[in-house]
Amino acid sequence: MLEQWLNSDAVFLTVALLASTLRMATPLGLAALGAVYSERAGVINLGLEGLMLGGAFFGILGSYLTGNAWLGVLLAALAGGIMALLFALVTLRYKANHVVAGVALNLLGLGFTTVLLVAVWGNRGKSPDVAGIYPIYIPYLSDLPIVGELIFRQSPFFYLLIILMILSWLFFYRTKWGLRLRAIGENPAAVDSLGIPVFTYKYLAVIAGGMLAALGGAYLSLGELSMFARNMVSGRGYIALAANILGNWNPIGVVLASFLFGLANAIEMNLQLYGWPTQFVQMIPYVVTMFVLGGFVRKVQAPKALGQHFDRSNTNM
Amino acid sequence: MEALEALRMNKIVKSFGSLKALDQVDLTVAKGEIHCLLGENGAGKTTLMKILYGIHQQDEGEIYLNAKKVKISSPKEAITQGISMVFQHFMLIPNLSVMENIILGQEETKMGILADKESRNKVANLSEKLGLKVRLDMLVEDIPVGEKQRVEIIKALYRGAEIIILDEPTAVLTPQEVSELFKVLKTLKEDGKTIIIITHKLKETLAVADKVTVLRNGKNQGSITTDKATPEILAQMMVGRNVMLEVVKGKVEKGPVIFETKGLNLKDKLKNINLKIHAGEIVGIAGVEGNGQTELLETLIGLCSPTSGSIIFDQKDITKDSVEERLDQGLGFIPEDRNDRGLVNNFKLWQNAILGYQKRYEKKGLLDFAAITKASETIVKNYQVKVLGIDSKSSSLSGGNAQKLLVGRVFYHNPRVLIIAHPTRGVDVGAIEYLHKEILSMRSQGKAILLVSADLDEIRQLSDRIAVIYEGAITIEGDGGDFTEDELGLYMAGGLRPESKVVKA
Amino acid sequence: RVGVVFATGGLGDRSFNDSGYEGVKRAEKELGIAFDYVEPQAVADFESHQRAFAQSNKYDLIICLGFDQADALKKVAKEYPKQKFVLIDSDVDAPNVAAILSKDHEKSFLVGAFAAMLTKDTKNFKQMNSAGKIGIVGGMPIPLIKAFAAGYTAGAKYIDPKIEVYEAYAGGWSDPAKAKEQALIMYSRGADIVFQAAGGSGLGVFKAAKQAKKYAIGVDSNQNYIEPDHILFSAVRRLDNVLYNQIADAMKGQWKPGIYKLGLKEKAVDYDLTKSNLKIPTAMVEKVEELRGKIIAGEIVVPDKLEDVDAFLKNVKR
Amino acid sequence: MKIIKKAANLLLRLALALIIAGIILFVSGYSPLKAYKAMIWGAIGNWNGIALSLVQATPLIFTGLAVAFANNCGVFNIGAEGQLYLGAMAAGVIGAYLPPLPHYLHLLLALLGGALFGGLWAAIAAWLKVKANANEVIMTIMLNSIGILFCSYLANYTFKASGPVAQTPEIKSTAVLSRLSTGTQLSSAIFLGLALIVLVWFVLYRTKFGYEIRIVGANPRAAATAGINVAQKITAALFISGTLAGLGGAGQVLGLHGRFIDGFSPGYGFDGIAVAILGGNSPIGVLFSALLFGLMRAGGMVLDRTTNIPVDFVLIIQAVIIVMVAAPELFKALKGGVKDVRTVVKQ
Ligand SMILES: Nc1ncnc2c1ncn2[C@@H]1O[C@H](COP(=O)(O)OP(=O)(O)OP(=O)(O)O)[C@@H](O)[C@H]1O
Ligand SMILES: Nc1ncnc2c1ncn2[C@@H]1O[C@H](COP(=O)(O)OP(=O)(O)OP(=O)(O)O)[C@@H](O)[C@H]1O
Ligand SMILES: [Mg+2]
Ligand SMILES: [Mg+2]
Repeated sequence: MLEQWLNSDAVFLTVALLASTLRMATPLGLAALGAVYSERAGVINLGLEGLMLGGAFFGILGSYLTGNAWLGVLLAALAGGIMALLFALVTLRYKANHVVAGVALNLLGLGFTTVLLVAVWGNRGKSPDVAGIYPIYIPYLSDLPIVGELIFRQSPFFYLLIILMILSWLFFYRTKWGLRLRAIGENPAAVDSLGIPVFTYKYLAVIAGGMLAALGGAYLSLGELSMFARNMVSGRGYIALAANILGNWNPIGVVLASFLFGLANAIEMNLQLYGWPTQFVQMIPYVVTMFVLGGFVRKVQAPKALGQHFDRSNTNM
Repeated sequence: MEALEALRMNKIVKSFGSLKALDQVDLTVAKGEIHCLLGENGAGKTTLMKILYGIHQQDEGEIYLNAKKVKISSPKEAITQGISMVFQHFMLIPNLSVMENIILGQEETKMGILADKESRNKVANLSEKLGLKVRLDMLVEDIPVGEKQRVEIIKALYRGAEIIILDEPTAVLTPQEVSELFKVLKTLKEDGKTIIIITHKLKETLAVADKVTVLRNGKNQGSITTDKATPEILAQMMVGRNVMLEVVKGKVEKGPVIFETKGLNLKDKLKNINLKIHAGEIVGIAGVEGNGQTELLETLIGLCSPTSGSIIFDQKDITKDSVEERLDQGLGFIPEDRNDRGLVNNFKLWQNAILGYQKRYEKKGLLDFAAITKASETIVKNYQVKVLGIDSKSSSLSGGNAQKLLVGRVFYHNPRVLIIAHPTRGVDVGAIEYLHKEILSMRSQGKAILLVSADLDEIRQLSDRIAVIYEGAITIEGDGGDFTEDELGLYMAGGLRPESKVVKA
Repeated sequence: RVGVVFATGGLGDRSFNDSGYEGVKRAEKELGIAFDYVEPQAVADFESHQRAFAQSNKYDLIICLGFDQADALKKVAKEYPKQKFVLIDSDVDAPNVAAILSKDHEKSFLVGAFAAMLTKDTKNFKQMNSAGKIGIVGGMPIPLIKAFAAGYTAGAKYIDPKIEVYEAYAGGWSDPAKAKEQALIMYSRGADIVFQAAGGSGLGVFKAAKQAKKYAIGVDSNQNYIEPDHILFSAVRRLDNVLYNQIADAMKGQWKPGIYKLGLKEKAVDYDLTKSNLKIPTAMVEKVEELRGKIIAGEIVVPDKLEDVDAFLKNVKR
Repeated sequence: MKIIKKAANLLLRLALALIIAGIILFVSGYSPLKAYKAMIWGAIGNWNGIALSLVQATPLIFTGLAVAFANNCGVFNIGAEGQLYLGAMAAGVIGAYLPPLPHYLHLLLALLGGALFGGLWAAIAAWLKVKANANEVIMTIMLNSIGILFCSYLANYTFKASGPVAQTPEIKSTAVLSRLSTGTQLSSAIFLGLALIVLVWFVLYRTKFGYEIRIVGANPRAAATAGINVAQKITAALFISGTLAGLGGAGQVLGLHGRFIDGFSPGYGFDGIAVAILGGNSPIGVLFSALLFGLMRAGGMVLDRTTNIPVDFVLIIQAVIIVMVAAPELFKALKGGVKDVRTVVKQ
């Protein structure tokens, strides 16, 4: 009886649907987490797309050079951090408008990865295949019906996402550094007046955000395809930003939001197979978002000082 | 014998661009002394203290702590030097809890994780010891200003400072809260702490301070010990002329009722509010911040609509009217926080001078700049707004002048009913004298005036009738002369229940 | 000397632009021509690139790749009547333009027929099931790509009307991750063979085939080498040959304007079995060759619109 | 005088940007000089170059204005791209399907249609913001994708022209925004853009409506207290923003392509964001930054066509220029640096 039910098409298809949901959500989730860090520190991060692309590229490069995919992941995070540091310098030190700097970062990301793609492999389209990072089966657990297949046979990046989500939540709501970061996003002058090095926090947060976004990109390249293809992030950066808002700048919220996007995507891809007009089916994820946001998530509250430049001697207090 | 000095600031000079905010200012404060800084708006008090706290760097001059020369280039250094400061504008994070706001920067942790209990005890002890009641788990955005101010003070003391700077801490407090605060300051003084306090209220100064230093236009006007000082002398030193500290209130025949509320209710915020305001009458609403004043004001002006009851203006029911319609009919409103609802900072002065009346300066859909210029200049002239020109940003106005602009804007466009909230908050004596005169002249022109203020002197000096608001209800109402300051304070603290309501004919 | 205006998307798409580039490269090597090229970023850029090439009047031949260059070329060709143009994938009727359309639906028909036979061939191919399902993943749902789907479906159902064909689009030319997921979904629903017509995204389909241990079909150039154990064959289009020949003709002075619809007959499109480790049973190959014959002979007219597929199946005689 | 100073300063920034980008090029083994000769010549070297730059700037004037207008009311409209598409589609359909009409009437209708649909598309976000106080940033991002897909559907099915391309039929000659000079793509759309710059400036700074819009943008609470209907102003601002973007799309269709083409925009709407913010959200500023972007694009096209430098470097160069223009302090710092170097060299 149960046996029968477990093997029924319905169950099978649902499991498959949820499995692809998780796969589609993972990169979004990682990048959205990244957004939480930098935006909680008051820095709008429209550059996610570029950061993810950078991560995707250097992940592959690292694996290609060392033959070890995990070193690739490391390099990706490193590269993301460095790109983010540039972004931080331009926005924090040199007071560029965050949005514009983000746009520039995306241009730079696309330009540089392609140039390097050509420089390293003499090919403008894709890198050769490299050692990737493949799903791991967690012993015993992965044999459980349904959940086993669904949750315990995922890419390490998925587990990483869940762990980082929990750690991030602890960080923001249970540690003093998190508390200070949240405060900085709301009112840097107040935090500064308590002798806390506001800019250090901002820099570190933006860099951490860059590294996370890069991991999201690395999942796409190392975790999904074991290769890099030009502009392969194709807009996920912006969706991740939306997820970050939809999740109300809360680590758990944004990951859930990412799962929502993932689910909508998976549904969309399945529905296409029923031969409905593609364009309309492809609208589903976006319509769902609008519905969810317009319908349920009434009060999303951005950090008050988001996008503002802080200058101690020039705040009226 | 001379007490040893805790702080000496020597020939401090500070300019902002072309403007010389501080010019060769000296300040010496003895250990265990409560020292008061006085001065008009824009005199340089805050700037001097911001220099001491490491927010600004002086262009010239030195700072000595305990006779040791120090360089303070950031708040962090100030804190390590044992200085802490309560700013004149709240420096709190609204969506964090009171607790979090207090411990921020000095959190107790166990291996990185916030140790809630430890901090809690520490804070609890502190507020216990000083009798400063705060609700640790409330979000700051949900607590009244008085409590916010207490949080700020606990915040400062939590850092175990030796020198404590308070920039206009009393501006938003009620007499009870003020005297509580002063008790606290005295206890601290007993513990040998040094306190520098900035205020515009001379009585308070004399009540709490040992010594006073006065600034005018960034220059030091000298110091005086409070035993030798009187309000008149201090005012003289500040403004450089004699100031009428007590307004003389002429008799005015009151006309018919032109503004009236009938049984106003707003959820659980306002309970059955009945007010009658006659022409040529000032009705003062006294009350501790957060007892429904804000809601009352917003209901009267039309920013939110009452759950029941009605508002009558000239026999006409305006309960359903929009803000715009009410302004058109001659309702004038001076909001409680000039920077929040009053002015659009970093917009030009003339743009602020017509705000709310822009309709009247429209010619065929276009702004009539000739008229606007004329109006703005008149306002600046008639209401003595100190400013370079009508094209300069309103954010560069000091509080006193900002307030004058606000009042001028409303008065100039001759309203018939005036709703005025905290007209002199954070404003210097000169300006207060002036603003009170203007309000009274409105009265003698037969306007109906509703005055909401936490400043009892103001209420008592200006009002013909006084109503006390407590927990959203008018608990008692009577003629201005009926109440002594202490009675009022008592009622405001909820001392009397609604049923025992005495109304004099 | 030759000027090339590529399609938006640019080089590195692993198909259209790249195979065009190969053709010109070969001409450079074997015919000793020189060439300049440009990769427009937007539809709006075509016209000025075409014109600039023409204006400079350094070029014997200007090659424009991509259906969306037609409008621009209509104007420019008129302005420079002496300049020779080649337009790929769209038709401009002008005395100085050779417009070349390729009948991608014909090659798609053949691989569709193959797929229909192979998907049930469980004894030669361990991974096949008998569900009788195949799929195609396109880049964007535009007519050009839908022609692939039409031919593919027609071919498959011609062999076996009960075959079910999944059709889906990645929604972009540079999103391999999405294309991969889309293919995985098809596999998980019982399809064994997925045909990709998704440019750069298509690479994801091969990854999916590898991961699901299933089969895929390459497109445009011979992509079998990418996953030789999972790519059965590629539905190639010899754009390289087409361009090479155009250049050669121009060199020899034999270049002729006109509108050319090139298909199996002209060997402009084909399927390619080489470089794959998977052996296709000869019987099937013979069957498909027979179909090729019928198409060339005009007995079978392959539909290039999905709407027309049903009608085709009704009327065609097997 | 002030204008001249600003211009000089801007030129200096550009020069610096080019120096930095030049270093990148040089390190990558390409000749910066060749690159810049190509870019600058291509962008302003001759009439064709100038025309090309203007052609590239035209849509950005519209989208930049659109974003700037919304920003003035404190609403961040990332949705210009979608609104541009809707406007383009409306103009394309009206231009192609309406029965023969007198020239200017037809053109006018097409433009109005474009404006209207662009506006309505933005109004959806406004409505959701005001009614459900839904965050306009996500809403407009989502509406972008939906709008683009919707137009793609119309171009593929409902209004598809025969042929292998997903596009609407060619518009009738009576709906054409005429080209200004043969041999270039420059159309009178640019005059429409310039006119709108003036109009928007006028509305924002000379009318009560504009005054109220800007008050709402600067301090909504003060605005409400002053009897301004904030919700209504926000809706109006987003609607107008949408109409501007829509007109941009219409301009491309009626002036450049002569029909709606699926995927015709390389992201004019998104660049509009950068254009608006670089321009300080003022109409005049928008004009200049749109021209700057136009020059960059035109220069990039010529660089790609006439040199062997890969087109990807164009992106990098653009990024550097944008940063240099957007980061005041960086410019100061570098100027300082240059001075130091000079002094060092002197000694
Ligand atoms: N950051 C700043 N930038 C420019 N000018 C400033 C700045 N801070 C203060 N000023 C100017 O310096 C002068 C002194 O300001 P300050 O804040 O010290 O006055 P104050 O005595 O505190 O006035 P108030 O009683 O209103 O608080 C004022 O004219 C003010 O405009
Ligand atoms: N960053 C700044 N730039 C210019 N002026 C400033 C700045 N910060 C403060 N000021 C000015 O310094 C003067 C005194 O500052 P302060 O904040 O004490 O004003 P205030 O008199 O207390 O009025 P308010 O209470 O409304 O701020 C005011 O004119 C204020 O506008
Ligand atoms: Mg002050
Ligand atoms: Mg003040």
